[in-house]
Amino acid sequence: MTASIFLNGLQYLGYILIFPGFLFCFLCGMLLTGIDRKLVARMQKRVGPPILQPFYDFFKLCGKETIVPAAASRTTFLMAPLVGLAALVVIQLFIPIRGFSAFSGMADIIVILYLLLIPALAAILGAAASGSPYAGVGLSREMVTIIACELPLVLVLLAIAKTVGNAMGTGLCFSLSEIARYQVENGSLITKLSMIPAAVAFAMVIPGETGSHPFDTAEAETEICEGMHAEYSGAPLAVFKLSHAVKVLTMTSLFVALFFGGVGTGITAIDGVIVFALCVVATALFISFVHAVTARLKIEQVFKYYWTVVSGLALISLVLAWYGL
Amino acid sequence: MNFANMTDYHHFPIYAIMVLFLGAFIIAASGGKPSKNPNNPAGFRAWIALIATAASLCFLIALIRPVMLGGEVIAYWMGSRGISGGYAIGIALEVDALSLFFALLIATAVFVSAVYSIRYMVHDDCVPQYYVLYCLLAGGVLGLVLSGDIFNMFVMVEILTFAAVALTAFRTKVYGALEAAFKYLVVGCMGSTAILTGVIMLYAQYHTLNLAQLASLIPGTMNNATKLAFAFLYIGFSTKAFIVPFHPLAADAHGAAPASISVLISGVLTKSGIYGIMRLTYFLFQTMGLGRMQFMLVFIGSVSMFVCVTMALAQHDFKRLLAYHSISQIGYVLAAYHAMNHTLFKGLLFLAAGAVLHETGTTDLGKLGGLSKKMPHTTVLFLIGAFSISGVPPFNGFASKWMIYQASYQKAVDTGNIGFLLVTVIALVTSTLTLASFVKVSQSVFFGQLPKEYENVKEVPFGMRLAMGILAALCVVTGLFPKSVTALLTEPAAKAAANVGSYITSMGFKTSLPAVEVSFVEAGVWEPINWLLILCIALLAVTIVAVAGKYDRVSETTSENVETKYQLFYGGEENVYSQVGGGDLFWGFKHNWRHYFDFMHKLHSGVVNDYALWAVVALALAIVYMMIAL
Amino acid sequence: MIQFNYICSFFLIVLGFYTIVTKYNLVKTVIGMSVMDYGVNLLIISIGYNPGGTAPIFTAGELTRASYFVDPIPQALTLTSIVIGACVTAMSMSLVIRMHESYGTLDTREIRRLRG
Amino acid sequence: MFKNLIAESTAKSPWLFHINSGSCNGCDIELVAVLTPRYDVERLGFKLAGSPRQADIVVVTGPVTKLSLDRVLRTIDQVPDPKCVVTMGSCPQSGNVFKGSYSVCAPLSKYVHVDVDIAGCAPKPEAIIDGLAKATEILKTKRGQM
Repeated sequence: MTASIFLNGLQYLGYILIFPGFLFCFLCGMLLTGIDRKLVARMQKRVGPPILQPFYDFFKLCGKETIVPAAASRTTFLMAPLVGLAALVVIQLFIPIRGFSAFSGMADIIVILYLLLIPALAAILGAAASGSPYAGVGLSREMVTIIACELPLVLVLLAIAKTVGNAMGTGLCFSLSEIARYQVENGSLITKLSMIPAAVAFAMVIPGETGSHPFDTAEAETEICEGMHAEYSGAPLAVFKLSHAVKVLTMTSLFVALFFGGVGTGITAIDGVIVFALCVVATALFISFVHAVTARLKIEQVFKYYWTVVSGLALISLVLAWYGL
Repeated sequence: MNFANMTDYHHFPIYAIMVLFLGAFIIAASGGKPSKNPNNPAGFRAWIALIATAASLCFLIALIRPVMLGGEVIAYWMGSRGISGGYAIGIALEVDALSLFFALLIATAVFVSAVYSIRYMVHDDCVPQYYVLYCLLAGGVLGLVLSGDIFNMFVMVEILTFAAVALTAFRTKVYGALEAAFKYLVVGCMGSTAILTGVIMLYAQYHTLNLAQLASLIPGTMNNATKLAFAFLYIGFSTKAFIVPFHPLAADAHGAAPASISVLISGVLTKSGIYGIMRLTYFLFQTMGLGRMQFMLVFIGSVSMFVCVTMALAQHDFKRLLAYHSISQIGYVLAAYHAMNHTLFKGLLFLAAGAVLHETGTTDLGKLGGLSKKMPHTTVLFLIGAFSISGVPPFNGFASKWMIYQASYQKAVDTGNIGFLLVTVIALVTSTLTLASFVKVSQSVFFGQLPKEYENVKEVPFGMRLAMGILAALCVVTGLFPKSVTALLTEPAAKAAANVGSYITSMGFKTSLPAVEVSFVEAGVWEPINWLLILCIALLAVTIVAVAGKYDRVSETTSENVETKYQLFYGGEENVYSQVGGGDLFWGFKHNWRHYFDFMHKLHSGVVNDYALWAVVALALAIVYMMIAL
Repeated sequence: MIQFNYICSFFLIVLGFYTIVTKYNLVKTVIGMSVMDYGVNLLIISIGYNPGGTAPIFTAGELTRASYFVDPIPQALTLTSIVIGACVTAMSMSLVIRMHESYGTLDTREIRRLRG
Repeated sequence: MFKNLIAESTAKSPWLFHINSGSCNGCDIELVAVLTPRYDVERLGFKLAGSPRQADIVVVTGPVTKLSLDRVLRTIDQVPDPKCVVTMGSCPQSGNVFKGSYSVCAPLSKYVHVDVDIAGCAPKPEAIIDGLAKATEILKTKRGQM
């Protein structure tokens, strides 16, 4: 009895620390970022950094000195990156990979929506705690970006809940694992007419959420000195960079889990690992593509874009879902 | 009357009310001479107020077992004059789960605020009189929610309006306090008149003032006069709840009143209005198309939510911003059972604002900054409140908002009403906007740079931190155990609201209304405890790695000038005081909405005539809606 | 003829509203509030009126089935309401005096420090 | 093991912070040219950082005018260790054509320890890359000594 509890505990600990927890997030997130940088470089006809470059950056930053400015609130300043990273990894635990999720039945899509706020909030509070006016401007922009992304994200998630609920006959379905199971059994959501605009909208939200071009106004390094991270150096900065990488992974795998959960050959092992990984990489490549071909927008343009174009797409999808298409 | 009879719990409601009025009387009778103790200018009177509020809270807690768990409805006839010839002759107190739910909230807020007041009011004069009004206000609100008599409700409304107006104007030197009190009085008086008109029109129809009897008589005898009465009553209680279009009054009153009173205005007064509206819609007028009424309430709730949250984003004053948020959250309350959490986190936030005001003497967002270094405990407590109100998991605001999203979307799907879908979207977006404005507050008050003049600011006294700590602890606990809280408090209250029949019969009247079974189905899943556990493990893992890797290593510096190294980076310039904060933090958002903000700014003109006009228009619209839609 | 009372009372209430909304003098606003109050009082007392009824004052023995009197409850309500109305007037006048001291005017259009 | 890893990574991921201390913009353009597709120093892991807190290598261009001296020194102070100071172009090394002017404080080495000088007016991109590569070596040794 005690042995089984112990083993169970060990299993969950393994989930948290190794797969799909920290180690997995660390490796895959970093790799995705590396691929992103490489692809952007190739699209600009450059050789580009090695794919392992984010790892080098991370370890270098770990070896640097950490400067806590005299004006900063020390505890908040140092704890913010850690909390953000932990919260992100926990979200990754909830995202089902082809029906498998480490902790299923603990959070639904609306909860995920709010859990996604925590890392951003941690970054914002850390920036605020640093006392730098650059960070102040940066956090203001980051918050506006969050508001901008929220509306389309909400509409998309409601549309998904309605579509899956319709198909399952329950009216509504908020549970992530239910959505994943539905897709495994009945094919991907993307095959539904109503979900196509939603998928496009969600794909447009990912760069905003992760702060990549053209929506990286919050950390515009050329105008506001890296914005929120202006005063961060050394290991805390490394943790922030890691968080960013994990966020890319989280958003892309959430996208895949929501829309492409049913793509595959039918063999669970292959689907679970290879197809899912391919989908995630493909999504990441799409984001890199957008990154490479666009220039940074102004913050009010970011807001306008999200609340008109992207929200419009999401709204179309919601309307279609409402009428059962 | 023997002692055993006196300790019967059926007497507890009247004890809970009377102990407060008695406290007010004793404090008033003891004269207005301030005591010599600089840390407590009211002397023993503060303790009397504290004991009175604590006793009141205890009486109500003792009622949880029979009323909440046992499902009993306590009917208490004053002077033992009950029903005669089928008509209620005496004045009754009537406590069902809904009343008790609100009463508990009120008593908790009043008690915590009393704890806070002792050290908070040290800078003021006339503090004994403050406690008189304080006890009157508390007693009035408690009387309102426990009353079973509609005219008594009106009297209690007047008492609490009076005490609230006087307390709003209490700091007469504060910028705009008199003006705020006067506006509140004028519009509040219009509201009271509306309530009285409604009451008397009901009396003319049914010749009774007892709530239960009215509830048993109204079904089936609905006519235009009762609809008119409902419109009057609804608008009257709306002015007390400050929902749109009465929100500017709340903003003015909160900004001017002492923080301990702001807590009562937002956590207690608005609840009394909400309670009145709920009693009306669910008990008295439950046969007049509940679906349409619910939709109207939810619609007005959403408008309140959105209008007030955007108004809050444009504010420059800490307390005024909180005031608008208070009303914005009242929108959620109207839509569902968010009331308890609202009282908790809103109280906490106002107390934090009061702490800032107490130490620095200002609540202007443009002047403050960097207080987290000087007031670390207040900062943490404020952040808990801010996270709660913004609906960040795992705090209590999230738990209740999350239920609201599920419920409203479920409702939209079940009824096919697109309006409810809109409500879900507005609620979700409002939540993010709330977060945004609290990011603004934390950036402009607690983080960022510390202005020179606040370098000697100290942490607030323990008594004030204790009061905030109680509320913060409640916020966290109710956030972590939403299911238990639902089972213990909100579910009985919700069932009571739907179950009019038992309310009427337990008072001794006959009714044809069947008993209703309410069941709660939740579409989503959320287990905060497990989530928190995982988060803690994850955080622990990260922290261990970080500490082991000398996360905050500071190497031997190679530069000669250590000071410059730890200065902020200003593009190479020497450090100057520069604080990003105040009203324009979210420029990117406001720029896109500039026409809306300009319009709203012009609309909230601050002229009392305009607000009175809004009240009249609202009354007219309510009458038209009742006449046409029902 | 009781209808005349009802019309009159609602006329008074509306007149009160009108005064509050259109008059920019604080004292006139207070007067408007009082007028509104009187309107409601008139309404209450009219509702309790029974044509031909006597005053509801009886000793224990006098009250019989045949007694015909006006409804006493609205009269009690009116008393309460009048007391409250007087308090409102007193309170608002005291506020008006303090405002006149600190603002130096009674014009509501100038007493708008709190807005937006 | 980690120490080695970190030292290796330090050499592979040097981030630059560029300070213009009154330069004629020639060197600045050349530095940016180094990042363009033709020379692409990003393949070596170089990146322009936005804030001195994130930088490893500080590149100073221009003759260090009197007004900018204070700013340059303060910014260099604010870079966390291990760090490398690189002067680029002849100006910060000798003052170049501005030498002797009342408002020029060059050479920079009078005030802080300079690790690498990249000579030229303006230096060729190849020279810049060479200089920066040398700086990364120095960075690695400095890291090893920490």
